[in-house]
Amino acid sequence: MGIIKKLPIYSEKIPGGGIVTTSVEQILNFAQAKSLWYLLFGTACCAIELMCTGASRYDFDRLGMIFRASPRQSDLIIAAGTITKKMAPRLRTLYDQMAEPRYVIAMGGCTIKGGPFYYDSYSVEKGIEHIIPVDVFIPGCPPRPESLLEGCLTLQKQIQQRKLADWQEK
Amino acid sequence: MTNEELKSYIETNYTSLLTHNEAGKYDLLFEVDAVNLVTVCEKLKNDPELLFDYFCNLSGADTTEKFEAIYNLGSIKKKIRIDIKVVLPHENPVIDSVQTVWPAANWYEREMWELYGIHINNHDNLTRFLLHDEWDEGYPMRKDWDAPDFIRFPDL
Amino acid sequence: MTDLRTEEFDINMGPHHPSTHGVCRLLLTMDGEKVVKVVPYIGYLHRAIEKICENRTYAMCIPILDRFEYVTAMSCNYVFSLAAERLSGIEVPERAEYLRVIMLELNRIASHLIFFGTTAMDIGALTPFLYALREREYIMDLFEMTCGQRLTYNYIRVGGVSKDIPEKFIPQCKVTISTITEKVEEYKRLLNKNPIWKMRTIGIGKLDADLAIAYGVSGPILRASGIDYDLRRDDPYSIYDRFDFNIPVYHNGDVFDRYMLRLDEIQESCKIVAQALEGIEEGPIRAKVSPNFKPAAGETYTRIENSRG
Amino acid sequence: MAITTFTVISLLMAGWGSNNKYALLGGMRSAAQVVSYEVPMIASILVVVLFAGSLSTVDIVNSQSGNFLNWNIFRFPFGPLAFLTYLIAAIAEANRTPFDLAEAEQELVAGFNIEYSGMKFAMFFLDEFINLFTVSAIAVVLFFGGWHGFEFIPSFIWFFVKTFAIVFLLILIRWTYPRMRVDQLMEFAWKVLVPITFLNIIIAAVFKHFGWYWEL
Repeated sequence: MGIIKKLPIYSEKIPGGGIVTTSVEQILNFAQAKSLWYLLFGTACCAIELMCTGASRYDFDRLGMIFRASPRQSDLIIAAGTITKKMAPRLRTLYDQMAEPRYVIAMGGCTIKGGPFYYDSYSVEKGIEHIIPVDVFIPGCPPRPESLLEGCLTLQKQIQQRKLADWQEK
Repeated sequence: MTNEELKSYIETNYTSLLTHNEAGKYDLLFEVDAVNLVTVCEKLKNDPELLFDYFCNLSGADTTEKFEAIYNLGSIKKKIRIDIKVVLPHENPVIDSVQTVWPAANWYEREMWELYGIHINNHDNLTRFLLHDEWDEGYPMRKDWDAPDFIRFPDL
Repeated sequence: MTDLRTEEFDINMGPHHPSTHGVCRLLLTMDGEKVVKVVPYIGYLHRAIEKICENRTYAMCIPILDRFEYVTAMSCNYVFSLAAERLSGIEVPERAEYLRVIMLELNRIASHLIFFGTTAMDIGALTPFLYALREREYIMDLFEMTCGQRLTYNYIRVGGVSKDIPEKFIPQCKVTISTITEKVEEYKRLLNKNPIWKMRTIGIGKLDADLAIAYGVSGPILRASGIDYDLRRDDPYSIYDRFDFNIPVYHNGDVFDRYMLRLDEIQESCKIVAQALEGIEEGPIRAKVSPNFKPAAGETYTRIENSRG
Repeated sequence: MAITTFTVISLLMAGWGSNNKYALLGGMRSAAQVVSYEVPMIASILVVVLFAGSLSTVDIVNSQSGNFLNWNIFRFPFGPLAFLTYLIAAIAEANRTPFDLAEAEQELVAGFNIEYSGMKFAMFFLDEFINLFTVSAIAVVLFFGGWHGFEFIPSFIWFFVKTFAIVFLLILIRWTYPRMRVDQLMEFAWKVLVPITFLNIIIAAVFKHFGWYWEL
């Protein structure tokens, strides 16, 4: 990615270089948005809904989303289910192992803010936002498969609006 | 065997060991002294009339003055069930392990040790397994336990 | 070859591993490809539900218990309501009992379908997973039309159920159960004669009867080990004594038997639901229970037959 | 054929080099698997070679020219048998289910390529599909008359149609069948496949010797 990262710096300087940047940007964003491979990370109730979304009726694959088991090979964590304090360091490790650019979807109330029930629990992490940065939140307990699909489409839109210049910062 | 028959059978054969407790609804609830627990359990398991070979559950309770450990036992052949309660003092609660009688008790006892702080004698693997490794905030299931993010509701 | 020096090594399986489905960690000691020793570590999903329930009212506890066992949430609702009802002696209306049985059995089918799909997926076949979840969606439709939720229902309350079934529930439910009964035959055709499936399941994970009892194993796993023990029949609760159904028992206690037993149980559950749909009558669905209801003092411990044991 | 054997080394090195126990197991498994399935695969190819009398693919295809009943797959009884053994060995060679033990998703997470990401992973993944395509193409050349077909369709189209039909078959198998265990896999290779293929060679030799086959 070294060349692509530096591309905007050089191409902006030559006349007409902006076109190159924009088209490269578009191609890369298109490629990323349409083949989001997600990490199979389900801990609780939401994992069952995640399974349903991946199965026959809702069919995740048509969005170009296939699950991978290894964090090295996935672009997206769908944190489905309650993250307990015991699980939180593992989630962080998995996130660190993923290759850039990486995205996180927080699925369900528990991952957003400790859930509708576990706000006073001693062992549940109140939201995963202070463990890993989150791109899309999907509320619900558990969210319906449709809302998960909607969340993924939102993430794809976000990705397609990214600029090459943003890549340098990350 | 109906509940009445079971009650009269136990009251005649286990007079000094088990005392009937009226608090139990639907099921029979008996109380036993902590010192007698393992002998009573062995007898219950091997009694040909009862054959309590099936360990359903072990639960703990904190009544602020005492701890209670409740053993739910069942018999597969006789299709009967019974609850046994052990009352423990609030200071230094210690109970004998029944895992020599039913191996299934192993994890329940570990859980009780971890969440209530009831020490289990003769347990082979008393290690932390539910709470996370750096836990040092005491025993969470006790009634007097408090933590910053624990919101105690007013009594409704 | 025998004096070749081999070394055992430890491998850490989980808490994030594609085949754990839920979170537990197994520390495996391996001798080449053979697992010699397993040390389980649990507690990655310990959410302190008991402590939370300690300072809620009884009505507030029911939705939390949905999350307790999310594959068969109905039975968690039910067992709690049953305990509360037994404590305070609430009479549940007739129609509510029927509705409860229908929902419990439908939920059992849904849970067994998840078992079927994921087991086959872990062994490597993806088709059964897609098939099973396809049929499960029909049941989810029924639940959704009744209580508006797909997974966590909060349907069975203390004293009855929360909502009555809509008009089109009964015809659609009949269609669903007849479809599922047929599809189970299809599943059996798909896997029972498959030599690879047989190689992977027959004789694997044997649990004999004595060991199963000693470790307090319950539910389908106990019955697959050859012990004919089902609380629906042996310690009847609700109105299960009115229905005519068999309890499948298998004797080898290996993976194949557990799988067969669960498929058989799906068909038995379909039978129960069909009978309940015939027997259901109009009437009230809930006894009068105040929202701040507190049962009479006392203790009770209820046991029901859940799909996962 | 020789080149597919080389993949073993890369798999083994990839598994070993990533310093991960899952990857190491995956690498070891795939090495054992590819090496042992090499034998039945080559033995089933030998049947065809015996018939064509040449190792050259052009000669093999030309020996099946003419009527489609001349294809090796229709030369009973050894033709279909050789195809079957070849197909099984080829699936194992290409690491597809039911023999995808090297990257068994539910057992070894992702097997030998667990620690690879980005372009390196893409290479592994593409390799898998190229391998799939190659074994199908070889199957077409050996058993389905290569580029021969009816006159009015160009020969290269025939070749690709047949190849993709076999790729489709392999993908169908991949999503339907459960996975075998590693010891069963090795047992199957050495105790079932190898004897069958060698027996097949003998049968084919006998048939060839006595001329019990048709040439339309």
